[in-house]
Amino acid sequence: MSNKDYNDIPGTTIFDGDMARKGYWVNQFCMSLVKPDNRARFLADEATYLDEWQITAEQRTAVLKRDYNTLLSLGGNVYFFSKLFFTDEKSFEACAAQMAGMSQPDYRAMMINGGRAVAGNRSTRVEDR
Amino acid sequence: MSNKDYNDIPGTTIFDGDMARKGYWVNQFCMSLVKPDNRARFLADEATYLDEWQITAEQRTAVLKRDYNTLLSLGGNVYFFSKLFFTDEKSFEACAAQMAGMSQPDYRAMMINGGRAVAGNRSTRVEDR
Amino acid sequence: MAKITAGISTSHVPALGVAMDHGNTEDEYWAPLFKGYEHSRQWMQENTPDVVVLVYNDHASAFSLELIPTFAIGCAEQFAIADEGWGPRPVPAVEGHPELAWHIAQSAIEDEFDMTIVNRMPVDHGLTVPLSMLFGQPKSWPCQVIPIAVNVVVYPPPSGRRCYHLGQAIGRAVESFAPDVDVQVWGTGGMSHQLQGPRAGLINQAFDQAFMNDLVANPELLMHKPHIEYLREAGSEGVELVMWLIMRGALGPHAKELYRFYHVPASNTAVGHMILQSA
Amino acid sequence: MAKITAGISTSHVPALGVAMDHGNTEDEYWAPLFKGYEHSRQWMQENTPDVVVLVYNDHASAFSLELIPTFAIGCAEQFAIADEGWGPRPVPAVEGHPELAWHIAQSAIEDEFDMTIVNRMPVDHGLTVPLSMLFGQPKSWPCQVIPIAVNVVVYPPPSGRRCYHLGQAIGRAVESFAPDVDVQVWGTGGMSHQLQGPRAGLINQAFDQAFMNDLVANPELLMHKPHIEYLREAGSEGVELVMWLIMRGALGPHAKELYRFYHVPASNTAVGHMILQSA
Ligand SMILES: [Fe+3]
Ligand SMILES: [Fe+3]
Repeated sequence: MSNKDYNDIPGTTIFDGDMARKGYWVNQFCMSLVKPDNRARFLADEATYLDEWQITAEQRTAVLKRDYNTLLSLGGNVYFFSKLFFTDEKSFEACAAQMAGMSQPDYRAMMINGGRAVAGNRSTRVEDR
Repeated sequence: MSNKDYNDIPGTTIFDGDMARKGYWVNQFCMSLVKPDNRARFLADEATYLDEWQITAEQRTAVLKRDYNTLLSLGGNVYFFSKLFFTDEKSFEACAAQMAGMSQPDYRAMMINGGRAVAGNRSTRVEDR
Repeated sequence: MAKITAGISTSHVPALGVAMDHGNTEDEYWAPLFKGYEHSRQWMQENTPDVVVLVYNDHASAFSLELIPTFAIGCAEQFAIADEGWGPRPVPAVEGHPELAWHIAQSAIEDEFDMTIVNRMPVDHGLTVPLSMLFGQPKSWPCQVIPIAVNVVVYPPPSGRRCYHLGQAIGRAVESFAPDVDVQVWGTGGMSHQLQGPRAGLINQAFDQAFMNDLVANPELLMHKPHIEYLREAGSEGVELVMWLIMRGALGPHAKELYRFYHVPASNTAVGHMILQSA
Repeated sequence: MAKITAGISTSHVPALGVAMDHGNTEDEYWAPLFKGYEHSRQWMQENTPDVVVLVYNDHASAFSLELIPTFAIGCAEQFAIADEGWGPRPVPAVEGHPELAWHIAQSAIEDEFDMTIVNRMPVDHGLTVPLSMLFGQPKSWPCQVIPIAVNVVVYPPPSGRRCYHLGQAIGRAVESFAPDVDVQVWGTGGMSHQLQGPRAGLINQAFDQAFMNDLVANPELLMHKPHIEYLREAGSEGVELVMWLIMRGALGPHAKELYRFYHVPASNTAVGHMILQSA
């Protein structure tokens, strides 16, 4: 898709049509975890459950490793893979900290102190930093 | 809903929000007949199949009698209840003829001769007839 | 750059599909009708597009009363053939063009059309009958298809004006798509017909011919035709004609007519078909 | 005649629902935040509407990638509570107002908004957390709710301008509904936050405060804020704020601010909440 004026935002993936196409099945897999039976089946045998979905080897590895930043680059969307956080009984805060590359206490401290500043985080273009 | 400028068209029911609310479940029942298993179950025992749907006694009778004009007045929509025509292996033409109150040969003859004329069929208001 | 090379309109009467699927097209009843599409099948062979943006309406096949989108655009790789109550039609599955479809969806949303993006949508006679009428019975369809499903089942359908403007937005979207793709836009449904109630069988040939004339020369006039006029003059199902305005809008302000065919009846319906190009 | 008596905006952070459902609202972390809603709970008791038109977004609960409506209006009698991956929240089911909902749907479509009408839509934290924050933990919700789900998950969401105009259309629709019904419009989501990637945790208090100021006094200015500005300045999920513009549009050109509360953080998010009335 043309005119991606958002591609210079650091550490941020915009879930547009290209990403939605790339991540279609991995997101549909995540969505399936809103059913308790599916959560139980997945937790009992992740590999077998994943065999039912047309996902790539890279997406599969990222799911098994709960490597959310990689999953983002492979078309995963945070609202979809949050079903995986909750299936793991992890909080959104814990998983956000992980994506931010921080311990959960450090991340929480940053948030209590007003969150990540926007200054320096607007663009990867030199003139905007 | 206000401003129904279409309520004077003779022999015609416009499937608006009011009708869609009234006919919700009877239309959803009809829609279920797009699955072969459901068609078979329905044909084997219509009464039991209908018990599964929250339809009114009047709607139930209209379905059992294939009384399509009554079904229209009870919120049925022709695209939904056409699934019932096809389940019965009837054609759309046969069922249209029935709603028109004509034999199928007479209806077909009318159509071959150019169809029902619009003159006299525009409005039930006297000045438009 | 992608380009819209033609606009096609055609009725999508289910009985036409049944006649083809059962090999009845040379029966006395059907022969004159199918003869009227012979020229177009030939023309389509010489002018096969890469992609058809096919505007149609779902007839309680993909969408029940659970969910009724005004405009749904199909962005999937493939669309299955719907079972409408007598088993799916024996025609090939429909291949989509996800890249162009998503591009049109994004562009139309940015143009303030409130599209529903859909990735799973079994397609019914509204979409497959036009393909059959124009391509015959190939093993696979000769082009990709982007389905745009318009609600005309639950009142109110989108206005003619809204449809015409959506066509213009589709035109802008296609013209901003970088790959060289030959695109046709098809508008289907109509012409005058009523399928329900004691007034079933209504046909209005004068209305239909005037509509086709105006579609070529006065689309801005058609854009303002209120729904009540379709319902009253062209039958309760005649309102499907607003979908032809999407096709017409995509062609730009001036169009020329390459072909026209009109026939009464096909089952309960008047059949109209046109080939148009931007002029 | 029906009348819009107030507009409410509030963040809909899932952790707020969890805190209430687990009785943690008096913990040191949560107490200041819930204290900020005490005035509003009191105000809501004195100003309970008959119906809330509740603008929110579905977070991959009712809608997967199979189907993504830009604007979906819930016309059902009742909406179930969604299971988002840890079982449904222990809150009452949501009762709809089908008659007013269908009226708004018809009116908005006639006003050229391409609504998706939906009759089956489990509602997630986006809708239930605002109800909990403003009504507490009653056995049943004290009013009926018409959910309007806006796509902000798949890019592009509708523009701020489109959202503001939809609010105006909702205003016209409510005012043309004959029964005497007291209606509030709620806009939810935001404020600044980013839930994903290395930039997760972004908060922009200056942006949020300016947004609330402009929402009251300069909505026409906000209407033209491009998506890129939300994404860059307020985090990738900050774009949810376009939903506040639907509420604001419904109030008419001039509004007065009855209450404002702002707090950082709730889990990953800045929380903002306002009570507005037409002026
Ligand atoms: Fe049709
Ligand atoms: Fe949200």
